Amino acid sequence: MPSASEPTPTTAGPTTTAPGGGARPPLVTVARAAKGIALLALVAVALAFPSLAPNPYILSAGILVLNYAVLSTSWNFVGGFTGYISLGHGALAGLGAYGTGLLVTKAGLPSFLALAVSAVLVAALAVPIGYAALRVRGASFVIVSIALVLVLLLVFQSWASFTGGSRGLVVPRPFPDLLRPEHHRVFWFLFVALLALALLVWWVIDRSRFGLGLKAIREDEDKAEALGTPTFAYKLVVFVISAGFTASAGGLYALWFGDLDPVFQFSILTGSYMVLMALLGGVRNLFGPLLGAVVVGTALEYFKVEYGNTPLHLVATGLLLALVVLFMPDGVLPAIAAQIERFRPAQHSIREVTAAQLREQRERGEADGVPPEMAAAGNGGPGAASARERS
Amino acid sequence: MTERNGSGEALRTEGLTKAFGGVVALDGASVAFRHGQVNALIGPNGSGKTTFFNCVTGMIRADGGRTTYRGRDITRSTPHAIAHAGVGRTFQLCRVFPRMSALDNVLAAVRPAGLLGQLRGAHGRAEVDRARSWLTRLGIEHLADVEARNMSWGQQKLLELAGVLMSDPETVLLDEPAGGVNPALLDRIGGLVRELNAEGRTFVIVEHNMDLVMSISDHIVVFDRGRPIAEGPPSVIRSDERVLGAYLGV
Amino acid sequence: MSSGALIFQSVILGLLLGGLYALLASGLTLYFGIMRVVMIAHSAFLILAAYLAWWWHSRLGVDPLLSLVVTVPLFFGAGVLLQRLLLSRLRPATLTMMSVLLTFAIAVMIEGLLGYAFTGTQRRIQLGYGSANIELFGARIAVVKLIAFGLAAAALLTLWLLLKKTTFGWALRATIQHRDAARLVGIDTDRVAGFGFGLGLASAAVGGTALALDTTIYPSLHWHWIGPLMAIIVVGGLGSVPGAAAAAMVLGLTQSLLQIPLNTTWAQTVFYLALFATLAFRPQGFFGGRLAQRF
Amino acid sequence: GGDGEGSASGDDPIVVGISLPLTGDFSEPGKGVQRGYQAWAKIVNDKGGLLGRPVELKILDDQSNADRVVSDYEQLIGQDQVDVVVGPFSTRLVVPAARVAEEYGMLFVEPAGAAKEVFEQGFKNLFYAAPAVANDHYNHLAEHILALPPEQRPTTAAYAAMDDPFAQGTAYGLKEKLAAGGIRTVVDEVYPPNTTDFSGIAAKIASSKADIVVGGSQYQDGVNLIVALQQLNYQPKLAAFSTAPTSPEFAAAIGNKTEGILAPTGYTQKAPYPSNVEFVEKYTAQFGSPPEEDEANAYTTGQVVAAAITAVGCAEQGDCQKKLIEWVRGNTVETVVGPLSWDATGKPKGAHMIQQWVKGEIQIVLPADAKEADFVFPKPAW
Amino acid sequence: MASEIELIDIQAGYGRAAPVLRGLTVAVPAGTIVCLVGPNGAGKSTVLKVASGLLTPRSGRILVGGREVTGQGPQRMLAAGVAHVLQGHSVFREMTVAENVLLGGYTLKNKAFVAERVEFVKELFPVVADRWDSLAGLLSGGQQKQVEFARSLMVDPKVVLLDEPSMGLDPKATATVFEQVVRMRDAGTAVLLVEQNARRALETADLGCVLDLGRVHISGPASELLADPQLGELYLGGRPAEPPVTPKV
Ligand SMILES: Nc1ncnc2c1ncn2[C@@H]1O[C@H](COP(=O)(O)OP(=O)(O)OP(=O)(O)O)[C@@H](O)[C@H]1O
Ligand SMILES: Nc1ncnc2c1ncn2[C@@H]1O[C@H](COP(=O)(O)OP(=O)(O)OP(=O)(O)O)[C@@H](O)[C@H]1O
Ligand SMILES: CC(C)C[C@H](N)C(=O)O
Ligand SMILES: [Mg+2]
Ligand SMILES: [Mg+2]
Repeated sequence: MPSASEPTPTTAGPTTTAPGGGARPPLVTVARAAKGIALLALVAVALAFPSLAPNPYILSAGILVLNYAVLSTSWNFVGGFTGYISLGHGALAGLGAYGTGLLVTKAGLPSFLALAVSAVLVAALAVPIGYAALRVRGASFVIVSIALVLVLLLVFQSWASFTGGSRGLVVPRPFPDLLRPEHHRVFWFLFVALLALALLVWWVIDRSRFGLGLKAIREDEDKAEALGTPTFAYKLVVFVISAGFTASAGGLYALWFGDLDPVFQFSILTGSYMVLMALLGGVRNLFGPLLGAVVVGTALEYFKVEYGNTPLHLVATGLLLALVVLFMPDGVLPAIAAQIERFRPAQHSIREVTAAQLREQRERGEADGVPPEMAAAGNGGPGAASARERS
Repeated sequence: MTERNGSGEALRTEGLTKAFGGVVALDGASVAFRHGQVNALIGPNGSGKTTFFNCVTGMIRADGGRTTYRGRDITRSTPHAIAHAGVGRTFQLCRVFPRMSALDNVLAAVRPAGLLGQLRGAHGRAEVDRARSWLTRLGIEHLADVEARNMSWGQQKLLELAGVLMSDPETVLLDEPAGGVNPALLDRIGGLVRELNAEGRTFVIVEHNMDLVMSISDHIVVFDRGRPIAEGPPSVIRSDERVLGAYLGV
Repeated sequence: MSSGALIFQSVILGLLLGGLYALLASGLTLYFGIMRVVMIAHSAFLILAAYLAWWWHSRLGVDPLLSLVVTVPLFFGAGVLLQRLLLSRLRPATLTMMSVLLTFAIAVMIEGLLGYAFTGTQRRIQLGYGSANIELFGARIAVVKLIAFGLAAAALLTLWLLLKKTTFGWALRATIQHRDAARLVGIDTDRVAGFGFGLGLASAAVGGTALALDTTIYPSLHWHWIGPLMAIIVVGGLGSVPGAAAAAMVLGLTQSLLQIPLNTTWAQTVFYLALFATLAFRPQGFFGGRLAQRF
Repeated sequence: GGDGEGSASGDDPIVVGISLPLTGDFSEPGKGVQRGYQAWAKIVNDKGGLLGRPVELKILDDQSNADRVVSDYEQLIGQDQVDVVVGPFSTRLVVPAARVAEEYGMLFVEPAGAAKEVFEQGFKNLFYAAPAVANDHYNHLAEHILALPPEQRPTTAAYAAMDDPFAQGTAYGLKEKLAAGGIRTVVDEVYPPNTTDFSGIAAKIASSKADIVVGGSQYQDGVNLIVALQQLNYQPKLAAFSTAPTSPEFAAAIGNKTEGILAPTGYTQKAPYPSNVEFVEKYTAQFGSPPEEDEANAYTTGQVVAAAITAVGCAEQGDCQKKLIEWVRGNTVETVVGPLSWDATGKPKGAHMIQQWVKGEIQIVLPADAKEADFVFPKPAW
Repeated sequence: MASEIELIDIQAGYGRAAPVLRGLTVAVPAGTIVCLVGPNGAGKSTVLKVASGLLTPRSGRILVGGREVTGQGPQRMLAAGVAHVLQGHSVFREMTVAENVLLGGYTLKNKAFVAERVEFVKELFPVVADRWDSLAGLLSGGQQKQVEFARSLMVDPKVVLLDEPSMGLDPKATATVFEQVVRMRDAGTAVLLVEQNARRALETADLGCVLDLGRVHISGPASELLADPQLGELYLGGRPAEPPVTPKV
């Protein structure tokens, strides 16, 4: 189920879909079965967690992790598919949260209607934002995304009459009669549902032609455009989808948490946690961001409980991010996959043949009627293995 | 493939102009390429050949002039729209999607229609079969699952070509397909071009390798300083004095 | 109530602020435009230097300006190490993106360590001449601000001379554009790239000290600097030191003047407006040039 | 970290959960509050604890961060199972913290949620352990100014307040009264909590040449604003700042140019209440200097909780908390700031005093019956 | 005859992967052009990288002018007299043509000599003079190659390593490049040339080396290699049906 375009140089490639790939090695079937079991286990854990949590605090920490998981999965719509690294997704979550809060308090909408309307509004707002931001690439895009957070922070701080400014905004409880532990339980399931929806959409896109076009953008945008992919429209669509999910997560958080403060809603740190989590798990992988969120989110809570009085959790976060960037730029899941790869018999996918052997083959081939053509066009030779190196 | 008219005009430009700062890369270039032919575009370094491709395919916007493809004005069209209209291209410095398998590289060239088409699986049987058949024709079928960045220069060149062909262009623009490619391989690229041409595809090839150009093209356009200075079949071009002076340097 | 005097006063405050922006933005420009590294941690180092100046003053009672003797070489060394040990390990293909994340991580670590060492409490150097001021045509100029401006100007000039008038500047740019080719013309690329980074951080040391003279500092303060600085280098044109300096002066001045009709927070949005406007109308910036995409 | 030393009896301690801004915007007053709680625990334990059980403090640092304060109380109540909780410093943190406590059904007595917003949230469990709410802090000053003879009375005023419910509450409480009394507002600025550059605001105030400057400040922002004003050589006739001038660090922070600066306070070390005498003495012995307002507020909080626990006879989560809440609502508690009682929203019914820096020392100048020194007006140059 | 540069039994590769060169030996005597040919991916560029110190071999020795220089970086190699023109595009894209060319003389102290060389390359490649102040990255592909070659002409090395110098060049510029190669050889420089324009290169070269799968497959006088019909088909491509139109040097 994870991404079909996972870069696994020497395996049978897109195992799930390769037609006519000959008999599938049993290993692949085992792997699929393992994946199925893992998925079931995941669902079971998600449903059982509230009953397993020893106290409401653990449950609330779990909700925070889930919130991170939804956020980084949402981020991954843009970051994973198109390769545009946005450090500013925190702003979209903040907009979703404030949108929900303001719709409840100022417009008097019912909580969950407000959440939905807010998500739609943010998605709509993402059209002009994306229109401006997606025109630039690389470093400029990162800068724009950072600027988005900072400028919204200023606006939400300054426009106090509307947003409550630095004094914050209190979002009324959707279930005012629930005691806190019950309240947590309800929101756990709401977050699980949102996460499932985000994962499902990501999965659908990942295997679709739309998704392949997005990945082409990530690899070489001009080339994709030249091949006929309407790159700008693609980027914009996926940005809007991402914004919608991010805003939903922000809105749900607002309903759950109840207190909004611009400094936290419009923080670069939020956006960078999303990046860190997605990167750690692996941006090309359906469950990468979820895994990253579980690891980082749990670690963050753990640090807070253990070293609560010190800002060492920041150091730990930074260290983790640095290590990931330096040593695992593709994420944990691909790194694990690569480790497993090493235990398989080495398959040289690029044949090593000399030009003379090649000619022999060709002659033989022509006799058989199979055109080997330029089979070893520049026989990759030694490059086969070396190319697996990250270059 | 749509119906192919063997004699019509494929690509035409009128007074195409492009200047970068003080440098005039295209200076009112008016060229017409006939349909169903192998055309070559040659000229000294910096004469505007790549810029011509870039303008025609919409990658950069010309300052002035008009481009039509099969009678349709595409001067202001976006690159993907031009690709949809049937013009495919390769790049001078070969460009593939480095971290995608060869198969995905080729599949990425499929142009889905409509919302449902977008959401259909990328690895549908029909497409995969078609993609594999292109890889086979280009002799890199065994590399289907290899990431492009792990391939040699020549293989990447072939892969880029496979991708472009997968998008089923009527007209293929190739920018220096021979650069850095082993000569033994080159013979086969030439053969392939003729083969595809026989199927009805139009080619416009920018190339400095005169042996290749002379042996495969029906029609040659010579550029100098951003505009054509001569055109005709190889036999004519080979003896054209302006060409000898401007390009071959004798 | 004379608004003319207020405007004049604001112009002076704006110029003084702009000078500091100019120095800091130039450091960023150095990594960014010349070395293709997005150095998010620049302002974190700035705050670090400010803390060191504060610490130096409050522990040893020595004037913070003297801390430069220590911090400048220290930061230079740190820059060299940073480049050699960390940044040089990134893949060239993804250098720009990954350097954002890596330097982001460094910024967060610095923030955390500062918080650990000095707590999140706001600190301020208490100088005897902290509120001393001189009069200029009715406006008042705080002595500390003047000193900060002088420091910034001197450092900026040095930086510019180094880049323009020595082959070091050339070697630096060549190194980042094509490392192998640079090595082949005889450039010691490791050293040059390291020095380039060291230089950038050294400028942060000067800037931080200048900053510490007249403001409160706290570990997360760097977030407030990073935005305006990023905006400045984009407006100035990525890669151009004079461009960054000019943009910094203009924006600093605008910000200061906008504070008259607006409040401080709204006035800050000028940076982002300028950033968005630049990207919309002139993505290559208003001063420096950036290489257009070639196909 | 707790402060359970001196637990004479071997009984299970009463764990008091607290989250405090030990770092960040509110760290200076936050640390003051911490000292106040510590003094309270020590004094209680030295006397044998509550219900025979020692008191143990569990303090977490919320870094002046509203998100953290919520998860801190969540952790204290849900995970650490503390017996009672008391409040953090500052309105901005008190409100979210109080909600957690309420949703767990806990009593929430707090030392520093003074803004009127606190009492508009509909909390049933919250009680502010100090004499008056923010908007009333300057009442005595306003009366005094408006009572001045017309030729002496200032005519213009400049206000700058942090975007914070408490800080704005104080400044605007005064502003309303002065404006109603005919003193024109010439500058009215609001700045976010993390502002560090005050030169723009200062320039506006200085060029307005306002007679009065009022700062709605917490701590560092007040210091910064004063320095920026001094750099521009602005000399008002009256300068009042909330909270900052009462801090022990204040004088050094602005280079000892403090003369004439005013601040409201709810507490004086010289207050005659019996528990205060004990508090000042024992606090001074423990920390080496007499307590200030923040310390006193924390101590008061402790006193209120202690009174409730002693009266009700229990201290644990669950039904006991309901009884504690009931008790506090229905009774008056003798504290270091005098007898305290609350209305239905948890608002106290009392008034603040005004202090002024006179001859290098901060002294009470208003109201007249409590004064330690004479009110100096106009203020000498700084 | 003593060789100016000698690579002896070189094993080399990238990262931890299998070696690209597997026991390769090449020697280039002074005043000689040795041409390396071979299929794409055979390891030709790798040989040059080892020779110029860009890539440290895993084993084997490198001698320059008889002196052992194994393991030294490009800076030291340059000082020892080895210059290398990379394959593909290696101009400093965001520097002007002027800066590019002058950086070619980065190690030179003698200003007069630099000025003299500048004049020389400007004359050789008109584009260098015409576009002196424009950014190199904005030039066309072939123009960039010309600038690169001009840059390498700034110094006067003992050994020149050329990696497909004619790729992307128009016939005129190709002729200029080959002329310069011959001129260098005549001045006593040792030239190691990699070319896919193999027939042309072998016609110019003295010795030829066919590289395949990281080893020297065949080596010998260039003219003999050219005459070998089997080699021709495997590595040099079939003779074009029509006589070449490119002018001879
Ligand atoms: N983006 C650009 N900015 C500035 N000048 C450019 C740009 N692109 C091309 N040029 C200039 O336009 C002219 C034509 O360039 P072009 O790349 O079209 O040449 P070409 O015919 O493809 O040459 P080659 O055979 O060397 O590839 C050159 O002088 C080049 O310097
Ligand atoms: N930087 C690199 N990292 C890993 N492998 C590499 C690298 N460069 C080259 N290779 C591999 O080493 C082998 C030899 O490459 P090399 O560039 O020397 O070939 P070449 O003979 O110059 O080919 P071409 O004619 O295509 O330039 C190739 O298979 C290639 O895949
Ligand atoms: C008087 C102070 C203790 C009140 C506190 N600063 C607040 O924000 O409410
Ligand atoms: Mg070209
Ligand atoms: Mg090569």
